[in-house]
Amino acid sequence: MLDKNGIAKRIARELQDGFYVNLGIGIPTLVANYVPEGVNVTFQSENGMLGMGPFPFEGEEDADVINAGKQTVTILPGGVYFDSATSFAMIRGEHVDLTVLGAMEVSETGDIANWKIPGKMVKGMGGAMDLVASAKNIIVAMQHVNKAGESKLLPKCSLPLTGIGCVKKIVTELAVIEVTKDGFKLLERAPGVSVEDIQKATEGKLIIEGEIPEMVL
Amino acid sequence: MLDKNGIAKRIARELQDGFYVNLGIGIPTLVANYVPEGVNVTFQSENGMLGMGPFPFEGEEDADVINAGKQTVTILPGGVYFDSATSFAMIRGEHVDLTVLGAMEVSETGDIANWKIPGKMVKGMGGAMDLVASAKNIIVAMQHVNKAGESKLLPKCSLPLTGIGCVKKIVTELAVIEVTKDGFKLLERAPGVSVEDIQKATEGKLIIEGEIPEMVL
Amino acid sequence: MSKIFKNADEAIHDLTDNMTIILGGFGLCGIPENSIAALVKKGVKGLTCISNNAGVDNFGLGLLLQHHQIKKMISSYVGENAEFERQLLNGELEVELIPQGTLAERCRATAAGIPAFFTPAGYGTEVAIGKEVREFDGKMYIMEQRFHADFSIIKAWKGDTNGNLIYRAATRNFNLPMAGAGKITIAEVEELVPAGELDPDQIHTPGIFIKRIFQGEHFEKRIEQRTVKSI
Amino acid sequence: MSKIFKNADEAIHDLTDNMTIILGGFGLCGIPENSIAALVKKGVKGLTCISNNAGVDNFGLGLLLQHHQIKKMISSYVGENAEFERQLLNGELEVELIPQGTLAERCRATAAGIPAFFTPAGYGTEVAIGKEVREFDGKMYIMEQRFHADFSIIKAWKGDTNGNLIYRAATRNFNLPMAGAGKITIAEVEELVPAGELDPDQIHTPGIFIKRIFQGEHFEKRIEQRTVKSI
Repeated sequence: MLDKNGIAKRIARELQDGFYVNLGIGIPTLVANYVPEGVNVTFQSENGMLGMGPFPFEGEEDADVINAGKQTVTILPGGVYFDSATSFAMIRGEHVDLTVLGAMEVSETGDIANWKIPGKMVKGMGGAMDLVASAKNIIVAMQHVNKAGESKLLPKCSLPLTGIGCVKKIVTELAVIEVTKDGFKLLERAPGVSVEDIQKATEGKLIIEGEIPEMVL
Repeated sequence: MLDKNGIAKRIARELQDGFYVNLGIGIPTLVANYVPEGVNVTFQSENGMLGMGPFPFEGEEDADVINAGKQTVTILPGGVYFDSATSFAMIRGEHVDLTVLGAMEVSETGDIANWKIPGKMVKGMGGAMDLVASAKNIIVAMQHVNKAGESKLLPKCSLPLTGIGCVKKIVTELAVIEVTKDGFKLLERAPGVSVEDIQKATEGKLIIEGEIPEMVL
Repeated sequence: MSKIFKNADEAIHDLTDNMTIILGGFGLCGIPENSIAALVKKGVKGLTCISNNAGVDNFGLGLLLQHHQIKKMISSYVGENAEFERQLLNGELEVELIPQGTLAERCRATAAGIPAFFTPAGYGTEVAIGKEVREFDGKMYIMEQRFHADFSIIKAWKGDTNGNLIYRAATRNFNLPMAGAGKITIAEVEELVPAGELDPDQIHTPGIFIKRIFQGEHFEKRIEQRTVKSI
Repeated sequence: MSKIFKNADEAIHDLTDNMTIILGGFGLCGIPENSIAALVKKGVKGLTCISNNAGVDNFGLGLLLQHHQIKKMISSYVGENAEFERQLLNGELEVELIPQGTLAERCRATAAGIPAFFTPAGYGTEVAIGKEVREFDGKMYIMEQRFHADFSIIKAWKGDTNGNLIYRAATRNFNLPMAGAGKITIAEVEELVPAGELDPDQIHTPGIFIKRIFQGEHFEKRIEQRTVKSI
């Protein structure tokens, strides 16, 4: 079973040299810590930055240099600032190669729900709807089950949707799963996790073909 | 009767302090030479410049600094360069206060034809269709009759249209005419020109109300 | 005709109750602080505010919320704001949430004379309800329309007396696409310089989009999430 | 993965017959001279070229016309070009004329993932024939769609190894909205510098839109209408 950093580490292996990547808040943010050696990726922050770097040292924070999570960050050499319309032109125009974001639920047809729980205060979708509707390649980073122990991989989402038919891959503490036209296809098991464990935690249709390898991190 | 410079001079009296102005090729270009004292206007060139200045001195031409007529020009202090999409955002978004352009024909409902003569090689509409469809305030600068002696102020344009119902005012060598919902309304006579001369040269409905004053240049 | 105003109070002198205003910034980054303070001081009420976020409890648009000056917020993310939540749950405040990219593009479209455009964002979700849907090249899109706003109030780093603007770092965000999106666009700048001092190649927003400009008296530039790394 | 190519020949190595290409510049100002020369040398034929103008008889896109490499031109103004006129009248060349602002906005829309938008330009004219017409706020608009192009070839002043671009003066024109409008966008620059040398606040086109970049060997920068004033 993976911890949050393990999930991030596994997702980082999906990074390819030259990729432009948008990381959502939460586990996705941690992916930046595990970029494989020799792989050069550029992080986009949808508030208007390409080439987002690490947090600044104390005393070097600049109120004008924040990321989409409103955190103080830095910009790397070769980075660039731009406006929000241009930022979403990059996203909508499919110039961003990979989007990693969290989710409350994913359906076996690739629908995603991650912005609203009926009855609870809604904070808003931010850029998530644009990101999921546009990205060629979307990986969801999340826990396999919610705090109540219910599966988050469902036949159909029960929560209000963020986007439909868009999620390509899911990485959880238990497994790597591909969203295919036939349902969730199990690709890899987390270390120490059995196929049965994964099956039990997956409410949507899980396709298990042949031997399922354990993840390499 | 006015010469080309006279037409330009009369149009220049329409300029108001703070106006952003787009001048078409031909007579309209001459308007820049007659900006009234105390009136500050900014010229937009739709290829990407605000604050267009005069032609450069010989030897100071810069191939990267041209106007929409592809002529070498200069930029004034406080001017700015931008791209073509931003340029037409200015035009379409009605941020340009006044457009002055030439025409082959204008109809009494304000339609304009100035880009195409059937049977002749067509060079293209350039930015004219965007300009006429967008500008709050369009003045046409042209000769009252064509080379064949036919009126260019018609009940209906015979040539392919550039835009419909958009021309607000026409300044010719003979007259200043406003386009109203009832037709061409004669506002002013050129020096030495009679109302009868203007009536004779105008095929569209000409509204003559009261005494028609002579232009002040 | 000068675009220069002495301060925020004068720049917003004719901004009145029940108007629709667009405000720049992302979170607290690049917000028109001085204008917001002037709106609080002026006490205009019943405002419809179009802004990516709603500020925090005691800064940014949160100040207008505190004083019950906002009737409706149109945002992509209203964040953590207790007073906002209280007013919303009490029915004192209307909220319309729209995807961030759609918000940016609608602002740009408004300024650019584009009445409507198609975007994939929100297709198949509640955002698409009541909107026209259409397929292009095998993908589904929804039609979004421009805004209609009385004022757009933005913030830049440097501005000149012609209204030309340069933004600094990530403050460009919504300020740039909002320039020209209100009937009147007001820019507050950290430094106002004479026309001619800015390089014409380096100006982000041409002055034609800006009707009023003033130099802000003070910029607090509060940080919402101060995050640092250890040495 | 490096975006840097040695020269124009290598940057266009996989550009083949019958492709649709978008080319930057206004008149002869800011055109990708080196790429055009490489296209002539390579001899690709049957091209559909989307560019504001068609060059002059012996420069710019006029060179491709001379060699009968263009099947169709999509432009706003084809200007004075005798060979163009000859081919057009002979039926050797197709031409589609579209309003300049519509051309710019369609390029921008293509790069920005906007499949269609409404514009007033051309309403009531032959440009509107076959297009959807709609009223917004009492004014009539026509719907225009994005392009589908294999390559976009643009020219900038400075570029860095990440593909970030800065244009000089009025050469920004169509080059900026065309960045990212082709499946592959190639930028030729007068000076290629290492990433980090350009100020992140002053970059006009972020490198994400650019797939290939090279430093041009020679820029003639021919002037179409040399106009001077006397002292």
